[in-house]
Amino acid sequence: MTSIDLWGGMDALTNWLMDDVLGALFNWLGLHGLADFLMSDTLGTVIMLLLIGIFVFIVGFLVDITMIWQERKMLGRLMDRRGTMVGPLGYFQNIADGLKTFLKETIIPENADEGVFNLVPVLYIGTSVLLLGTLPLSTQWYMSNSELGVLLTFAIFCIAPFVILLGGWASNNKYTLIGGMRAAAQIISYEIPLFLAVVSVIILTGSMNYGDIVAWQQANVWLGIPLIIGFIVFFIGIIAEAERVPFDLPEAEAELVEGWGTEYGGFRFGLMMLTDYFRGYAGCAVVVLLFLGGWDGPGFIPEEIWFLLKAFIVFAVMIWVRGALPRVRTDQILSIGWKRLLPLAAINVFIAIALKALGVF
Amino acid sequence: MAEAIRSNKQRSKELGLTGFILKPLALTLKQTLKSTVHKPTTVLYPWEKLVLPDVYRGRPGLRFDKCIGCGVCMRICPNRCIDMMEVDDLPKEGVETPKKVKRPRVNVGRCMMCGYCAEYCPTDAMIVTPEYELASFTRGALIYDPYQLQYDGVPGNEVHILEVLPAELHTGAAPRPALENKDLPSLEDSKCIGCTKCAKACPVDAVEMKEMGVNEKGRPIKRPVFDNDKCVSCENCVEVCPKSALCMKEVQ
Amino acid sequence: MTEVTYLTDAFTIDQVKEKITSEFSSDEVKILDKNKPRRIYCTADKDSILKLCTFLKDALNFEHCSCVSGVDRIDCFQVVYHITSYANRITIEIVVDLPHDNPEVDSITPLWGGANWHEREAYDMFGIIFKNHPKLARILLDEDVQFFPMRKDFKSGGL
Amino acid sequence: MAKMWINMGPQHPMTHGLWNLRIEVDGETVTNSEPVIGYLHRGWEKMVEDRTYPQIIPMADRLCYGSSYTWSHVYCLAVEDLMELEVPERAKYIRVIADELQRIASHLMWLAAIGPDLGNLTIFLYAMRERELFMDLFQSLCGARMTYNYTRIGGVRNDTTPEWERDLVRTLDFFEKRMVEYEDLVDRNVVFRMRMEGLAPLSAADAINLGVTGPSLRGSGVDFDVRQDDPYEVYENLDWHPCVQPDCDVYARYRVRMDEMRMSVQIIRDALKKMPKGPVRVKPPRYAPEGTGMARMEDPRGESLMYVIGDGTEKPFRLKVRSPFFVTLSAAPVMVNGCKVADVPSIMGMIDVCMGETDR
Repeated sequence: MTSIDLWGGMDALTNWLMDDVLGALFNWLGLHGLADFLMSDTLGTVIMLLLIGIFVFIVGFLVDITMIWQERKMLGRLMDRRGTMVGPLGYFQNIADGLKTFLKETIIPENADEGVFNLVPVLYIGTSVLLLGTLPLSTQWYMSNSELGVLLTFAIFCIAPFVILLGGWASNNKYTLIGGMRAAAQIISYEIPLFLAVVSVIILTGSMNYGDIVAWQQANVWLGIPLIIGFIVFFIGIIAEAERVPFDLPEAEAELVEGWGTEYGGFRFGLMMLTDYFRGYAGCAVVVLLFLGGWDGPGFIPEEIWFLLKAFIVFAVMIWVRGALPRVRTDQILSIGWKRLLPLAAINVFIAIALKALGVF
Repeated sequence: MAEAIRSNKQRSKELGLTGFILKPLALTLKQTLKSTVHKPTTVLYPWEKLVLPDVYRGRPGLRFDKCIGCGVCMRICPNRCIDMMEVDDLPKEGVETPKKVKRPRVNVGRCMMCGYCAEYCPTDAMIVTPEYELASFTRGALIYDPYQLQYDGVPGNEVHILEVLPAELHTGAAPRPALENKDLPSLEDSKCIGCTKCAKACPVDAVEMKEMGVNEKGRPIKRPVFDNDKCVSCENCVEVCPKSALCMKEVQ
Repeated sequence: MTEVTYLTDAFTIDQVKEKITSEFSSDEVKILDKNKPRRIYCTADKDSILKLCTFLKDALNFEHCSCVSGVDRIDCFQVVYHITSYANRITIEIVVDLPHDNPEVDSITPLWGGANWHEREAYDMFGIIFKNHPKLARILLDEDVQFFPMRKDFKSGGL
Repeated sequence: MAKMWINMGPQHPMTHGLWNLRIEVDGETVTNSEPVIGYLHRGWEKMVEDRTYPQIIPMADRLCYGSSYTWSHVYCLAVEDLMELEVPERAKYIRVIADELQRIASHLMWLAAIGPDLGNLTIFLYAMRERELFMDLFQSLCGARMTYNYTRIGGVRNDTTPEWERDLVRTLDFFEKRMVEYEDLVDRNVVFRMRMEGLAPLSAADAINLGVTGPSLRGSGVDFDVRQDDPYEVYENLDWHPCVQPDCDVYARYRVRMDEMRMSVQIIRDALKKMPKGPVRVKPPRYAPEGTGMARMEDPRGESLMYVIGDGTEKPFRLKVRSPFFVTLSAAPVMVNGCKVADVPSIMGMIDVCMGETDR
């Protein structure tokens, strides 16, 4: 099971950078005090963590861009039309669109709540990018490998709906207000079945750390097989969490024009569209980590590639569902969440307990 | 509003097992595979273009030599975007100074491409062309003068209307082109003052002034006589007559 | 919900005509002798139109008001009603003449909701007032427009 | 939450045209609504009084660009009624075939429109792809793709060619197979069904009184179809029956239109078999007699009616157009009040908006 040793590599890089390059330079210049400070361990770890963060974000950003391209291309083929066309296989369309949103003017609607209006994109984009930090790609490639990884991910996931509610209220537009209200209403419906599914995983694997969960799955069986009901409930919950079509009520184009993001223009809107896909990617990553055995796969391919391959396949299923189903109504999503998903999640927990009690795993 | 009771029970029965969401998923998957294996059905417009039938009505086109300048197309155009224009005739060998002729000028910006000018043109000079890419930078450029309007075209571009007279509908008569049962000008003798304006206005010289004896002042009385085969019923004479002595007699 | 077919007791054209002539005197409603399949043509007096319509709706089950059109006949205004009966499969065309200075007639919206917007459009275009119409206001033009465009004296070139 | 008025206004993804549905919203449920029209008013009826009878035909095409053929057809019927002109038999059959082709194309445009209203773009692409087939048929028949200018007073512009009839039969067979695909995508899709069933019930009595006609009326169980109850052209000797759905909700109106597409295919096949040889056009008189002419027709949206008054000249004195959507829209508040904001697009989508004929 080969994998890229991110921490070791970064450690070596910072040491080389700090000691051999800068340290030697300043020693040669005769500024020994500064050189000692540079070569000290504390600054080393800070720089290392910074570099790791940059690397993890760059990989997350590239995967996110590829997912946008995958969605537009696959959705095009699904609807019997050609998807994006700029560049080889249409890959550079996203860059073209990104630049376009650069050049658009960012408008603040008059008598909108200025402060909150400007704060909402920062919070929404910030928390969504924060998600990438909590999700490991392989045993070595991670930002934070905390003991409560799963809990941290879902805590960060749940900040966004409240930010959407704030955004809906701040932009002083009737449509966005309704969009914000829907985001708040929607969160109640699918959060509980989602967490019950996660609980069933933790019951079996015994720990909340992603590394341990995947290790357990490598040792025994992929959790998607015994807990198939939990897998389906979790998948539906994640579609609602990432606000993708069957449940994308806060951003419903047909009746609310653009939902809560109507008043945002220019680069803010571009970044917010990007963030939807960050959340989509994070959702797929969690599904892969908890139910599809994370980076578990035959050895000749590095673990990260296995992980990304599975994430793209899960995202393809999400696109497929988006192509086939229309949007659900607000009261219907509540009824689905409470009447359909919750009982299934409960059954799934019983199965998990039964499996644990009978000592099958 | 009460959810229709029928719908829940009947819906699950109608949907059956494969219903729920499996059928739409199966369909979209089949379509995805089909349009990735062989190309999707969209036509990449600027690079690939649809093949247009000859009958296709794009902008009107003019065959300069066939046109007799009668102005029927100007009168019939619903949007009034055609007007006649004095232009030099096409250069022919043996003629140095081309003479002035009246040819139609079409404001293609206002034209709704209904094909009436081609339909009512007696000499098939106005035809429908399959050209539809008429974008231009200024609105003035959309006004095509007769030279720009020229288009030789294939026989399919001409519009021929075959019709039958109401009287002989049930006699099984073969449909004839519109020109054969055309309305002809008829003269009201009392109003005519013999001013020969209609003879000058007729584009095909189907009107000839004939002396009908002498009036009391000794000057000859002239009355127009119409040659019905040459006439193309373009109503120039009816319009130009100062005393409105002429009117079109309908063929029933 | 069973399928609702409205073919209750269908009348033929002659029965309808003779019922109308028996009910209304000739100066109130006059049936013209122009006859076409499934069509009845008649003219009605200004005051008796509401009575005629209620009679049509209740007694002769004319359920659907197809169209109410205003006409400016230069010397007088006209309102032409086309009323259809699903059961008898007949359409009746009633022409009502109104004086040119104050064109007023009773509205038939209380009978058929379908005529509501037609009457508002006739008011909007010709200025024909329909008495006790639920909301007689302009429908196609702005509220504060003063002229009535479809009148013959309103030149088509604009004001 | 306090009640507030929302403008589902002139520019809105739901309206498919320029009109404004002002709805009063309490939370998510709509308590009151009021349609506002007139944004696309061109003074069509005033323009018509300044043009001769043949010149009005291309203008009648532009009344409702979704189903333009049926409008020029009802205009020609009205003028023929005024002039007492008899149309050759073959022209009647060609007109019926073109009518039903236009009905399928218009219903496909409607099917394409309800997709994005309910949130799924796939149905839009599929329906538009099929509509191209019918537009190609019209293009090879009369030379244009949307506004055909194909009927004339006294018949049709040109005869059908044998190749065209062969293409027509081939297209119909292909279209039948594709209809099964739409049913899979929409009818067998529980989310679509949830969004459409039990919504905006319009009882038969309300529908009749409010003047609603066409598929919306037949969705409420009333068996009224102008082609059957007031047959024009040759609908008597073609074997077909109107499609009626008993329960009065949005799903019933959807079902009626889908069945009507299949019924139109059956009508076209039958008409093609029974079409006689012969002339297709009669020379119309130039001056219409004094008098009135009225014609009614089953437009894809309902009963369309034209009332023309001739005064002996070559221009009509008055031409009144009864547009089916104009009246169905006046019944919109009855349907929309009480439903959710998310339902308004699916209700409005189901009555097939066309603003050209409403505002004239």
